[in-house]
Amino acid sequence: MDYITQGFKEAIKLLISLDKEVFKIVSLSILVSTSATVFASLISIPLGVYFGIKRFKGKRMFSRITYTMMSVPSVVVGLVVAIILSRRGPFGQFDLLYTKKAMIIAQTLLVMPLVFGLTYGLAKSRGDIIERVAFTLGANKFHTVTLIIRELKIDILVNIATAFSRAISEVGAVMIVGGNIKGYTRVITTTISMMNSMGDYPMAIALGLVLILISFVIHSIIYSYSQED
Amino acid sequence: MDYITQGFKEAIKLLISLDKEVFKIVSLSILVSTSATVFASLISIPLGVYFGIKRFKGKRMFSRITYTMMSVPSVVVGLVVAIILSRRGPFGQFDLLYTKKAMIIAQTLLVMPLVFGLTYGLAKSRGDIIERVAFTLGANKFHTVTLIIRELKIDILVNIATAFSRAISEVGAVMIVGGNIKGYTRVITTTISMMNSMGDYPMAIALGLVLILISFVIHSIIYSYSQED
Amino acid sequence: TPKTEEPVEPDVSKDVEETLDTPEVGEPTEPKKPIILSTTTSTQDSGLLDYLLPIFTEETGIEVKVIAVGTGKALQMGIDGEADVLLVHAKPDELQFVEDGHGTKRNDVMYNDFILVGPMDDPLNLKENYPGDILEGLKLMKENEFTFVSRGDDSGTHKKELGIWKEAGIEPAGAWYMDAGAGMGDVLKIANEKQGYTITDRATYLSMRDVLDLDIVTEGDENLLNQYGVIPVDPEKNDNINGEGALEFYNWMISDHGQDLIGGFGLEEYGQPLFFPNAN
Amino acid sequence: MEITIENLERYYGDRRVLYIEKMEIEKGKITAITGPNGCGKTTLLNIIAGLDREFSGVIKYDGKYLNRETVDKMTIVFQKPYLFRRTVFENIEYPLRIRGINKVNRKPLVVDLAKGLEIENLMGKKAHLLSGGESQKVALARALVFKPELLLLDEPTSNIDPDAINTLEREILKFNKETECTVLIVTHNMEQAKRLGNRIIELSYN
Amino acid sequence: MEITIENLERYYGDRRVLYIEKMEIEKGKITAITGPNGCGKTTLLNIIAGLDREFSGVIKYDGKYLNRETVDKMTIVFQKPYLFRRTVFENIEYPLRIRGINKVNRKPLVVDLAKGLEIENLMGKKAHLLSGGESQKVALARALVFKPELLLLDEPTSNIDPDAINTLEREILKFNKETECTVLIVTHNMEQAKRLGNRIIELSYN
Ligand SMILES: Nc1ncnc2c1ncn2[C@@H]1O[C@H](COP(=O)(O)OP(=O)(O)OP(=O)(O)O)[C@@H](O)[C@H]1O
Ligand SMILES: Nc1ncnc2c1ncn2[C@@H]1O[C@H](COP(=O)(O)OP(=O)(O)OP(=O)(O)O)[C@@H](O)[C@H]1O
Ligand SMILES: [Mg+2]
Ligand SMILES: [Mg+2]
Repeated sequence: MDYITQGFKEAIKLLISLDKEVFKIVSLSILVSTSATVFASLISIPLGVYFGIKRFKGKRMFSRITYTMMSVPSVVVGLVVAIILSRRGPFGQFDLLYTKKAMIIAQTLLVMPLVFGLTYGLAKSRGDIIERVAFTLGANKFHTVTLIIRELKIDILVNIATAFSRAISEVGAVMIVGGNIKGYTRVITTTISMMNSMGDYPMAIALGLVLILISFVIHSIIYSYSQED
Repeated sequence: MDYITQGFKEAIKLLISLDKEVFKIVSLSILVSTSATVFASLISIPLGVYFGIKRFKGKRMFSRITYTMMSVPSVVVGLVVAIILSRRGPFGQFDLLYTKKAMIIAQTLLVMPLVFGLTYGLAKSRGDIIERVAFTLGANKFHTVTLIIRELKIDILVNIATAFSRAISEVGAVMIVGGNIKGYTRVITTTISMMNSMGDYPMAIALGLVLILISFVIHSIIYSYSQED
Repeated sequence: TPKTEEPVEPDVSKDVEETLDTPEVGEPTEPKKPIILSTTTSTQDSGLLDYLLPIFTEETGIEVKVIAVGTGKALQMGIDGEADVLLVHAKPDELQFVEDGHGTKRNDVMYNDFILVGPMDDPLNLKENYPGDILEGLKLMKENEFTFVSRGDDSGTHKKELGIWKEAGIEPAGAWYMDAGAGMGDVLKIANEKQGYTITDRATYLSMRDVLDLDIVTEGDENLLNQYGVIPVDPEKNDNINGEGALEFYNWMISDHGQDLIGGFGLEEYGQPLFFPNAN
Repeated sequence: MEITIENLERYYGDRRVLYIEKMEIEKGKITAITGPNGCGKTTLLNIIAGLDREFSGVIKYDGKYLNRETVDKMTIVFQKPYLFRRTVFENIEYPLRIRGINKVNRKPLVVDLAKGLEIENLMGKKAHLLSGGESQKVALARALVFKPELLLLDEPTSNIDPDAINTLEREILKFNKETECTVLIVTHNMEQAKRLGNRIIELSYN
Repeated sequence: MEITIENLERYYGDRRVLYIEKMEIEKGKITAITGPNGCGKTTLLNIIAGLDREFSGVIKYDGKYLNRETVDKMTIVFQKPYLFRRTVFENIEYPLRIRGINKVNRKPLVVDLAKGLEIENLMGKKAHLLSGGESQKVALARALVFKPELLLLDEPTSNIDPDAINTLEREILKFNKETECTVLIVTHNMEQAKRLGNRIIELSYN
């Protein structure tokens, strides 16, 4: 039980000490998850809106598959990316496995369906009326998609925050493709999971708290931005 | 690369063979995640609606914390539950650690904030008008909450599906509190992660596909139900 | 293959007074309270436990729940009273564990051996120059600053590896020394991708050989032997500990019968034993 | 129910959108409110209904401040009605159901009202798919069914066809007479204000 | 734009909500459509606007089937207008912006129109917070600004106050005259239909 209080104390110590190694781990976590979220959003948001408002045959089936893909386990994504990037795999010559780039690729693939699915669902339920209005005012597909993104800005921002949180808190994919190599690919969650298997509970909880804090800051930024509206 | 095709083949074989051990693993996964989702939903949906429509001081702060809690990493939840249920912990006498019950408890705690947050956000953005109408018709708090749940039924169902998917695809919490004990607490994701460390890729991918299939079935059921409306 | 003696004839007189009516082989008994065995991933991943435990359960009526973790965590679980019995490999720590009163006693059970594996083309030519001398190999590694992947997870294997570096008089550090903080299988895969060297237990390497482009470079050195011990956790720690079951497991593992079974494991699949029984 | 308003002010940001120094709404009478777009009519109705509490000033209902009982006895029909995603019957029945009136007794009340407003043919339809005018009629029915003592109507016939307007006005008058309910109706139609109102109040910009 | 309709049918489930054997809408004229609630007026307008394609029958625009160019040249003002979550100015300017008209040229067009409809005072406000009548005026302005050749209006003055109705009608007439735009207006107000319509079509239930 006192692990938890001890964890709090350690967390505060960690944050104050600005220990170089911890700093490296935390900043790598942020770097990897931010890059992945940005790449995934750039691709998935316009596509999600586009397919959300588009009427086409088999849209029901498409919806089901979309929602299913949102929950592909991170270990599976990690595994597939690892196989593709490994020396024996098709992209073996780039020597990407167990690097930061591999982690960004894996997390991008992990959150792409999430961002797509969330945007798709949003556009499907609330984009319809906007699309109708845009259509009657003479907007083409491109205008319509950008209009809907602007109109649903707040909800889309919340979705992006959700994706970021998913990325930074997942361990399966980064562990498999990153390998938790000290100084290279060690991020918060892989450290937590290592600390846990080493029985160092207070440190694991401390890092967990740091992670929650990062999430909180991101949500606060987005939330205060959305309040301006 | 052919791991992936091999994985497909293995997956089909697995599903056809109805191997007793695999069957046990899959059914335990479903049991644990379904129970957790049901418990979490029973608690979090009414509360989420209630707080979503309630006006109170500090609601902004409350929102930020809520959204943050939605993304608490599963390893942290697992760790905290493990500490509390451990023999030395406050609930030690019940001997719950490394049992199915512990896994259900951990996953319930993991998805409770998720269901709460999703319902809260939904009620906040779309429950307002319903609450106003209910208020003017003389509804009390209880009537209002049940009315909103009924009106937003479809979206709430989708949220429940999301929570189930999160539960069944996470590995951090079940690994720590369940321990991946063969025949007792071994579920799909802990098996995948073990297979991956053992280098048994085709089997890991096969189980990943089984997991995706389960998610697909759940989403299809909910989707077809929501279409009746 | 490592140079090892035949499995030692166990001394029957040992521990007789503590052997609680060990049942005859094959005679099923009433189910008893299960025990929690905390052990290292290598015993689980090699398949040893899948092979041994069903036999143990059938013979004693005690079910065994295995929690496979690093040795560090396994010992911690013992200290916390979360496990009933431990099967681990970090002898100095184990002795300390018993001395501190966390365990009632400890006995050697078996050993396996570690090997140094590296790229197929063996860039340091260790296989040619030092096929049986790990210390010289590590010195060369350090001189050339050649990539070496370490478990770095406080596991028994990690502790063993650090012990060997110390023996060689080297402080391993620098960009060439990768601290992976991961399990054995993962570390082998990392070494494979980075085309570096690593120290691994033979069982894990053999079971993953097909997916790796790594070869055995050094083996058979005294320093590479890896001793496993069994320790029943002090039953006084809390009311939930199954002290009797733990003792029964302890005795079974070091009994002739248990030792024979251990010695026979892996013969069929790999043509060589993976663990060498040596209870005394 | 009698309503007295004093020094009522409502701001949105810096802009005062409503100011009423003094207003009395007589019990049991129909008061019509008119005024140009954006003068604050909807704002006033929302405030009286208890939906908007960010005003300053004093409003009293039968001499008392707003309380739970008052809320139970009054209702409002919005300018843009919101109907539940259920059948029209279930929509109209809802206020009775939450008041614990049992099923057998609910039905005749709903059916009677539907006859009066000539919407029997809509009863089985999903309410959220109705046309603009149909929705307004159903929203009115849902408000009348539990016999409130104060009825607030925000342009309730704006999308209704001329024949149906006659029907609705007749029903509103009948309801007012039978139950002695106080009615406050916002309308842009001066003819309608004159036909229905015992008194007409004209709001203007503040 | 001239519109010819033949054998138009629209079903919701089993129910036929609209049937028009033949109808011609004359080019450059204002046609008023009236009819009881639920007779299918909104349905008809949505179909002509190209928003609802699940009908059977033939509709031609200047003798041709609906195509991208036709869509660009017509617009509809909904019964319940939807305005973008931006300022009123940005709402009205939107159709010009997507047509690639540059900023300098857009402004006078928007300002002129706002003057005509007497909504200059609303220009800087957030459109989604406007009152019912204000929204309708802005929606009309947004429709007129790009000078469509076919204008479909679904009860555009239902929430507008009497003075403003005069203003709006005057502007609609002026617009029709100046641009020779074809106008189709649905209204429940027979007086308005007579004031505006070169021709009045009365729909009835099917
Ligand atoms: N949430 C809001 N934020 C800012 N301004 C608002 C908000 N709601 C209403 N307003 C403004 O307050 C004024 C009064 O609005 P209200 O809806 O009460 O007008 P109204 O008299 O009902 O008009 P109408 O006849 O058009 O329905 C309007 O100018 C409107 O733009
Ligand atoms: N999505 C829908 N599903 C089922 N029925 C519908 C749907 N939309 C409209 N209807 C029905 O079709 C009929 C015609 O509707 P429409 O909106 O065209 O009427 P309208 O003539 O515009 O009426 P109003 O004057 O009240 O606006 C109505 O009875 C309505 O209930
Ligand atoms: Mg109004
Ligand atoms: Mg209509």
